[in-house]
Amino acid sequence: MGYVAVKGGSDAIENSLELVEFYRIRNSITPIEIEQIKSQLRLAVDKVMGEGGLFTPEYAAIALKQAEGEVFEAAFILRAFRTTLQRRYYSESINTREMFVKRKISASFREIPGGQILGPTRDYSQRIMDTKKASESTADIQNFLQQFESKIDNNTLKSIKTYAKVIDLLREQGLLKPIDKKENKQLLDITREAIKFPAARSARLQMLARAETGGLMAMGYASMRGFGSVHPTVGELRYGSVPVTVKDPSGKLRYIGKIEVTEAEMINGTSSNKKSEAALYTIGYGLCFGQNDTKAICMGILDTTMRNPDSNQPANDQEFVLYHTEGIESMGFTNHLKLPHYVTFQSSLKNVREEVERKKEVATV
Amino acid sequence: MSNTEDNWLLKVNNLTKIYGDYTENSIKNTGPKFNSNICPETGSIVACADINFELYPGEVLGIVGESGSGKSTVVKLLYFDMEQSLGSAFLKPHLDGLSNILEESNQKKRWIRNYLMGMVYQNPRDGLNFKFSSGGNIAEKLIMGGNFHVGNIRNRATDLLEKTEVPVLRMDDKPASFSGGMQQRVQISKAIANNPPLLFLDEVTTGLDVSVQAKVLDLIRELQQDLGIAMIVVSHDLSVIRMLTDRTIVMKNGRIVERGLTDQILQDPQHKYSQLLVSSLL
Amino acid sequence: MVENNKYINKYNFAFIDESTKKEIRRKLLKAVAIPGYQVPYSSPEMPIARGWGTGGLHVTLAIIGKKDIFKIIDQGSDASVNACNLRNFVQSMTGVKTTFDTSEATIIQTRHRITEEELNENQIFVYQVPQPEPLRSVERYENKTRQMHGEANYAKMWVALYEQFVSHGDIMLGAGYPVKVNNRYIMAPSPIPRWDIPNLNLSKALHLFGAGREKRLYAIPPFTKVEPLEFDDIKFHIEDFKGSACSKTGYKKAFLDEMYYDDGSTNFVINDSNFLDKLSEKEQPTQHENKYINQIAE
Amino acid sequence: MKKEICFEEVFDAQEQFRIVLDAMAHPGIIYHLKDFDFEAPPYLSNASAVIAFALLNSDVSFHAIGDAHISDYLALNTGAVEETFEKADFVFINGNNNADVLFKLKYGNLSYPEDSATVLIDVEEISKFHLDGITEIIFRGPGVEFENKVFFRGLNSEILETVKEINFEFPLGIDLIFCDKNNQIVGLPRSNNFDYKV
Repeated sequence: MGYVAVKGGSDAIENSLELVEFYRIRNSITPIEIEQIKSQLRLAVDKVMGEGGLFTPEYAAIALKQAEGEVFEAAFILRAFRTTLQRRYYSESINTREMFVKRKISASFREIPGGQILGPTRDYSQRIMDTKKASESTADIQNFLQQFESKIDNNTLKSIKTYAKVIDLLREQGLLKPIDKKENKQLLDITREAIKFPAARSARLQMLARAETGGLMAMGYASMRGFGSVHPTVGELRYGSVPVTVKDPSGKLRYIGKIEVTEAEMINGTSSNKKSEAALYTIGYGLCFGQNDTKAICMGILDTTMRNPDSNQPANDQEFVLYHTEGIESMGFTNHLKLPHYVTFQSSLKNVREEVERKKEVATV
Repeated sequence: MSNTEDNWLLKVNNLTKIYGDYTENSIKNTGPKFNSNICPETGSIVACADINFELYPGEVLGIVGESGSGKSTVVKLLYFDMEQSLGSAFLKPHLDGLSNILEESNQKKRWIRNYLMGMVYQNPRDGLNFKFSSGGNIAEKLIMGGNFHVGNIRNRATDLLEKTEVPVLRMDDKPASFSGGMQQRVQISKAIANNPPLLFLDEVTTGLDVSVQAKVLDLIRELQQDLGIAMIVVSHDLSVIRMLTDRTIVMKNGRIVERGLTDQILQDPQHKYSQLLVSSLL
Repeated sequence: MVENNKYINKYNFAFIDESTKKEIRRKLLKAVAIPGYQVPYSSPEMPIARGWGTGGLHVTLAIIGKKDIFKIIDQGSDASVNACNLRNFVQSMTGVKTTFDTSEATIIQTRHRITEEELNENQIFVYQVPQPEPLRSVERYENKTRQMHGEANYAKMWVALYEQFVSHGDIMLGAGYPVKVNNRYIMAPSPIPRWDIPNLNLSKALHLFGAGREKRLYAIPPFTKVEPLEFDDIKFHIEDFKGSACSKTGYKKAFLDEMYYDDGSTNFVINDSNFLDKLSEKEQPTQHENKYINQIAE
Repeated sequence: MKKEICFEEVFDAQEQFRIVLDAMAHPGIIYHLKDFDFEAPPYLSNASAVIAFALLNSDVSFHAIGDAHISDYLALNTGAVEETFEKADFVFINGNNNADVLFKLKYGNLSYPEDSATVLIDVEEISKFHLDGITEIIFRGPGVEFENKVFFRGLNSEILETVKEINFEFPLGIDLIFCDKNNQIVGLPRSNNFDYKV
């Protein structure tokens, strides 16, 4: 049977892939431009980059096109692509205080340094179906852009500076709890070694940054709603671009480009263990690629919950949170159930049939 | 057996457990003299310090004190449930008592626990796995002691349950459905399953009805007489100590304040705190 | 594939970059030095989904060279769709020769079976492992199972077997029956049927296990004692086909697939596709020596 | 010191690794590594250098006893970081070295026993055949069918005694690869229950 049967399997795969291609394009033969995906499906691209763990709008857009818009699948393609790239340098830490801010809000103060900047957000849009989008024309787009760009004053744009952070204000006033001396501050790289538990915070945050947004939201929401005890205040949520630098072999810092990130700093009240100490605030931190408020906020919540281990609360349980919000892994394993399992099933079938026999014998005795 | 200097079973030197950051002064500035076990400088808690004693084969030693005196800490340290801050302990059957058992690897500690020790906790949930049947709980100890024959395991479990007066019919039931007294009996069965030379009993009758208490104490006394196991009995209750033990250590604020033959301590307590304890018993 | 110079479209030999290969190779050496122990590794993403054989691929791609001859099976078959897919991937990334012939292969990757034909000392057998932790069913936390392995504290596992016997009259573990390696570690042999378990014992080949999603590698060196967990009086046993024979060859001493047909009839066929081929062609492949198979009447 | 160019990072690394893997999986069987035209410092065998090139990179650390040139050479060619004995992942020693240094090496912990040193020991000669005045190791354990006997010239037997002591509590321990001047290697993983005779 060897060759013929194997040929059958290979043919089946080939035919299936051909069908995939057919379904992708059969009803609309105008190819979507990568540029269009990058620009008009910006948030999907951001999500794919975040979960794919690679900042590359261009390749993320290709992945989205290839995956017919399935974000999980696209993120997976991007991750696999990432594996093939040599890591030549570790960048220096990005400094979000140097962010070119496009959006910056705080829920904890009415006025903050530099003011509240809504930036591009759908938060206050009314979610009314805009049927005009169905007939949007190139002319409509050009008109809008012309009118919008005429309002931009380049001098004002150039004069935009960086802003102090809300949590710096609290820290200066001594209201933030100092970092626990015993905390594991090792800087790990989860792409180079498997995570070990209890995991250092650096590893936890890296896992969260690549985790699936929906998974993080389920856990973060559960913790706020009642299966946990966190209800933080948004200290600051920022979205914008930050410069990335690496050290060259001579030790000199080199600017290599900008990435866009969303950063959340969530303020939590805390109780103190000792009577002599005041109850100070702690900060839960979230940072992810692109614009993704939900993900950054949920990261901030889960950063806090995981620092307070409690196996009775799902969100406070490191292993539970980190293993199960990893989208690529959970998607793969869920789907592996479709693979044939007839050998394993046969093995269990033998046990069950034997037990049925045994129980019958007992009954007749 | 004579209790000469050399034939001790267990020897404990300077056993100390401190929670939190501590300095040399933490031990100096705590204890009965200060009526506190909290270090005024660092806020660390000295659960027990400077604990020295020997236990002889077949002997029953009582540790008595109020809650927070550190008496449970001592047995938990010796059973490796927590890690000591300072001190050492030697057990004769392990390498002829030449090696500090507290510094052994976890792999070896596990062996010592399985073969040489038993523990009965105040709360049966600490000593029993409520997801397993009571027979399964006894099996756990037997398996860890190298017994891999299900028939023998079930025979031995039957013997133990009979000895501890637990209905054998309930061997395959989970202990969650048992009364508190019966759970304690299962726990005792498990603890003595491998005939260990040393058994720790930590407030085993606390929380039981008085009538049940008496039965459990009788059982322990019988087992001790039948099997000759050396025991350390931790209790806040002097009547338990009186009934079970040969010698007694009195603890307060993490220190030993008095030690001696149980009868002597009960009749003629020397330390003020012991006197208070004894008078409350009368 | 259309050449497109703007975007990267070239891959390293065996897909994985050299520094990750080195990492996997170092971990494999440690795995071999500590038989049955699960070594954590980076487990980079592959273009194959998690749970679909990434761990096996990591191992294969880290060890494979141009001279190797590669065979891959899934459920015992060279023809399974997933085996075809992974074979194509490995072949296109390395250009190595592939084979269906068990005895010809130098590296055999598998999901859920050991070949019926005996392995030799020049072969490496690579397993795709979905759940490397044999203790997961009794302890959910990785942190704790690690400690249990560290202290050889396997009581919970044994009691679970004891309890299965008490309530079901037998140990009810099916595929992936846990084994003890070299008298020390309890190990998940991957979901191979119990039929295959005895063939791990004192095998001439090197067995390497890759669990990609769980990021663990482990190994059984050649000539290593591997025993299924069993009590002195409640013994491990393999799947009992009750004297059934393969409908194509009449052979009884091989793991059989149970087939159901449209007309309501059922019969059995040898599961291992290459073994079946060889028997059908009147060849006589050597089978693993094991007492369980020997007991089956011709 | 020049960077070596004759070791090909994809295919040589793969081929030589496979031989090392075989050696580790078959303790007490002699394997041959390829002879490269290296300009390695004296006191570092070709075989040790090959293993270093095949396995080391900037993700791991090493320590080499003796000649500072060896460290420079390994750092230059592999990118691995030089570390103290206590922290090194790979340790290069000579069979005539004092055995005491081995006590400093990391031997893992019960949860992560693999976090331990791999030791490459350069000896004069490895042989299947008995020669007078040299050390014989009898290998037993995983990877060995019955027992394997190998003779070593230029191997201080105290090293073996020390390894026995360090590897006493399995799974804790260190793993060794003996390398000789003729590109021969023999693996001695911690799982091996060896004896030796002088």
